[in-house]
Amino acid sequence: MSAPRPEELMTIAGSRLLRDGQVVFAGVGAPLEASVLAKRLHAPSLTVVLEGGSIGPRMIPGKLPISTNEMRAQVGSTMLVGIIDLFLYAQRGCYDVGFIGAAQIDKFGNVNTSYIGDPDSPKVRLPGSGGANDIVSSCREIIVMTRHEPRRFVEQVDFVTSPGWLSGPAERERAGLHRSRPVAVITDLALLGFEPESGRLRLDALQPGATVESVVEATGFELLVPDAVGELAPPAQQELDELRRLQDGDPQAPARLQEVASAP
Amino acid sequence: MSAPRPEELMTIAGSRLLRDGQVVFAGVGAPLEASVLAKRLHAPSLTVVLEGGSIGPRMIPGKLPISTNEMRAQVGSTMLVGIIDLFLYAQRGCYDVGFIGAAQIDKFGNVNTSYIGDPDSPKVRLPGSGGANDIVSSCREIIVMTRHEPRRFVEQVDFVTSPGWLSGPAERERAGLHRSRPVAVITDLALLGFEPESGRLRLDALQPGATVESVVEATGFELLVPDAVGELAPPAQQELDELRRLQDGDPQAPARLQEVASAP
Amino acid sequence: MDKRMGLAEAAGLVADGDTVVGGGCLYSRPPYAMLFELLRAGRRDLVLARNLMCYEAELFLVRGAAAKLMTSWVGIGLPWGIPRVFREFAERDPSIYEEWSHLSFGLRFLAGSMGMPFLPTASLLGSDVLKRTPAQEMRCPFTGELLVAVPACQPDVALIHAHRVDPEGNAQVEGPVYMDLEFARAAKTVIVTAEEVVSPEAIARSADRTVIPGFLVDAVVEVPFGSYPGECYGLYEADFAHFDKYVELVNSGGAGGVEEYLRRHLDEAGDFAGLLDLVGASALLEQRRRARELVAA
Amino acid sequence: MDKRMGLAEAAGLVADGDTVVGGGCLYSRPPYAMLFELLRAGRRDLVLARNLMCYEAELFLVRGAAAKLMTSWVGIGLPWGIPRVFREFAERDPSIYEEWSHLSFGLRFLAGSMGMPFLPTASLLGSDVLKRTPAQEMRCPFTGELLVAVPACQPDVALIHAHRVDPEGNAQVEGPVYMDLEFARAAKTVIVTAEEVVSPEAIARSADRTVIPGFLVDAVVEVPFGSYPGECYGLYEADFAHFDKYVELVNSGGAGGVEEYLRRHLDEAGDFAGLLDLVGASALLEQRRRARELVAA
Repeated sequence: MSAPRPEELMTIAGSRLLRDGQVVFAGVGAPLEASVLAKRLHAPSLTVVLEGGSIGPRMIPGKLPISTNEMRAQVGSTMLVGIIDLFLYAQRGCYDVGFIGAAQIDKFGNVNTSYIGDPDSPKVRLPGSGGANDIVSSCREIIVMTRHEPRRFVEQVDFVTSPGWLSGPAERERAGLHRSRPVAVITDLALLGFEPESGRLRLDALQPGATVESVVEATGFELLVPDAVGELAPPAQQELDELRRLQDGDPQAPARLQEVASAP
Repeated sequence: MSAPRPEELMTIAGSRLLRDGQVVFAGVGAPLEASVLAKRLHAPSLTVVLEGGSIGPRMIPGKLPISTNEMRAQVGSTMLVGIIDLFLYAQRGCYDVGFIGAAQIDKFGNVNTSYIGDPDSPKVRLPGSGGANDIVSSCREIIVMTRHEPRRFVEQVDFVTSPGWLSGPAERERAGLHRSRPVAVITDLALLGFEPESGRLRLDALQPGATVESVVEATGFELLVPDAVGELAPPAQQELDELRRLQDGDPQAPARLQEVASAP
Repeated sequence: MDKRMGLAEAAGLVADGDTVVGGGCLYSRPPYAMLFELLRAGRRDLVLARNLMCYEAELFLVRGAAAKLMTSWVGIGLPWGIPRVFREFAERDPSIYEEWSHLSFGLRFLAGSMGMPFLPTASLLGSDVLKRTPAQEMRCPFTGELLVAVPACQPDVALIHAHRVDPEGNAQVEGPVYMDLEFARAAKTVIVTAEEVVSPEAIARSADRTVIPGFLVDAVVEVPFGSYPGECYGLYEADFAHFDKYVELVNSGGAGGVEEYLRRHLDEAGDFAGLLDLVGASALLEQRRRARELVAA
Repeated sequence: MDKRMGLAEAAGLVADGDTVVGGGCLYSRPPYAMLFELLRAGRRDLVLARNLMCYEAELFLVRGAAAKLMTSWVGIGLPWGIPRVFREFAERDPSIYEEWSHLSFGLRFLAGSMGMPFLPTASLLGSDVLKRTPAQEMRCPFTGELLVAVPACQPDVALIHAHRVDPEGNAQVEGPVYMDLEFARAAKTVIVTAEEVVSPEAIARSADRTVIPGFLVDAVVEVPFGSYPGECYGLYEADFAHFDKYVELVNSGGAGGVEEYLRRHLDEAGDFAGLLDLVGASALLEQRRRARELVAA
């Protein structure tokens, strides 16, 4: 069995943040994989909720969905519901955790998936919010998962698609965002939290192999570094095995399905 | 075959107001019977909609429902939908006709099914609006059906449960009631319309056997009587037969069902 | 998590003074087993809410179990007339009946279920109903159109009777859903009674029929015939003869007639199973036969 | 009333410049047969709306069939990257993409489907998305809570692909309904394509599964595999290899690659049946096998 890849470190660390009995609204990609992994390992009563209308799906290893709207994301669900209703459960306060990815994130945890550069003349037009804005506005605790690169971790996002702490807790309160609370950012290098007073990102713990210096270097803004920084336990063999089985399936599965299922 | 009873005159006249291809939201009792009768006779493409969530039900003769929420009201429906959705179709403007009964009605067609006497110290506490208020607020054309008695036709209702023309078209417009329009009141004595300028009830046509005098006498307010008053055609044998078959069913049906089905 | 328990334990989730909404509509799929259990448990001063309210209005008023009714209509049905004891209570003190239109009542719960403090509607405009509720006129911020804003209701408890439910509370119904979704999602506590408790796998086989997700639900109780004397779609018709007998008691004895009914059917029956025994197996089977006949039609 | 017609006739119900919303979600139950027909008919300057928009964004932009996209996300899926031609269009003129969040997009249609000019939400608060849409902040008239009001959308046309429909338009779907109900009820004209047209009696046998009532519907078209290359729940999986080939064309040829795709799959195929022939029966049957395998799992 090979050593854990960066994405695997990130996904496994993310899965550990989910507790049994919670309801998690997971975005496509790594958040979805982390949620499914948690349910298969330490949180059997975790309810996974996906944007396309699935409540409580059980994925087929090797056939993870590419989108959260397709049959593969619906297999074994206890409830299939309209999309507006699915989001209104969030707005009602039914979801403990909202778990999303990010193209660009700033020191207050604001997420941009809309424009790189000036929105009126963008360098890159990104795909858009999808459900991310809704998730961060309404799920009780918000976790963001993304690769740790300076181009992703910027001083200030070009566009606030999905608010984090905005410019701090006071502005967040003024904006009326009282239903949700950004709590963590998981990367392949670290677990970041937020300083309560300022709403700024803070280095809480290092992934195996990372150092404070490597994290600071990969962060495009001044990351708060407390005196004591924790260390995340390395992936257990069971975690790695189960994640790879989820992604790759059993050897008989068609090659095409496996390839797609393990795409970034 | 016996002569038509007053309720039968009313129900048959009501059924004739419905046109093929329309969607009618029918209240329980005579409006429901009139709607089902119309569908069975001259309006096969009429879509009947009932408060409990039935769209397009086909009743079983002799097993007409007592409420609009029960299985008998759902038999043969093409769609069973949640109650809020059923009403929201009305608010969306999907229903051509709203067809209700009335305990008390005044010269502007305002309907009271809430209080007889002072609402703070009522002589009679009536059951309440049910869906009537919603129906008259949103269905395009409103038809009211009720027995013609002075205690029902009053100068001014004690309580406006379901607005007619309020005190006239100007007040109705001020109140924001632009989605619907009261158009007719059907009784066992007459078909009444509304004078466009004033929104006041006007005698449009007489039921068989009724006279202008008998209608005026049975009306507790000054009814507008134009120079030319029409006459409604007497029930055709087919109309009477079909209505009685609907109410009484075939002779083998349990007596209890028939009794209940023909209750007022 | 296994949320199965008995009716008596579930009744413990309801406190005196709570706002309690009951699912179904009138005598169709009402949560009668659970409502009767609240009476048996001696709950007091509830605000009892249903979109159309059947004879439970009188049962709860006479026992002091409800201090107030919130609904759009009270009665069993046209053939049985205006409920006499309800009239006595509501004419003595009109404030015990908070009257809404059917839709505006529902929109209060829809708003609550959306996590929104209000929703706009075209109902109630120009009516006197509007004047006696906390709803108020508002203007659309975009068009200026005059509308009515209804305030959200998030009741303390929703009681829902379903066709089937799994131990976690994932519940499915057949036929119309009435306002069950909105009630369950709006409420702080949800008690689901069901004709049968099934496995999660059985639920997952038709996941698109699930109307209440388990994470909303606090208690699951299996109660066959749990809507009796009301109906449950496809399974049993309402027992109209039972309502006849009830109305006879009330018409002859007023509130005393209601007490007489409660003494026989609640107190002496002991529990809901005792009530079903009192009704008798053959009568229940006859209601079942009638339902099957209708659904097959 | 029998509303059956062919795709070409149904396309005649859509006018240049219309706002057209497509049902399903991304590549799940999309109304592709009908969308392709609009391209074939040469419609121009549509506002094309879907809650998540798949590769049709590029097909419509390149042909000039859409002047504007209204959605919350554009792409096929993470493995295929950000669509290159979409980027070219949207970076040249950002106004061609009206971006909403997924829920706020849906609430526009829910408002429209409720006959209300707006609905309140907690989404978009504090975001820059809010600043670039006609949504605006408002306060709850009861609680004073800061909320966002989204304006209703009542599109000219909704295109829905269903599992089955009767000639009057009563339509049923299996699996998730996505936003189909809201789209259909909000729209002024509704075109339903379906895997099969069945009798009204077949619909009535499971009336609680009907999601679109006939009175909303203007055209009924039977189109087996009508969501191809997307999926239709339980019947066929999406053809990911087809998307692969499309993205290869675009990555090598840009807008020219899109044109190349359209020439082959639309123009030369002649009609939707021709496209299916091009794909081939065995490939379609393989997609069907995969779907059955998933649903049986």
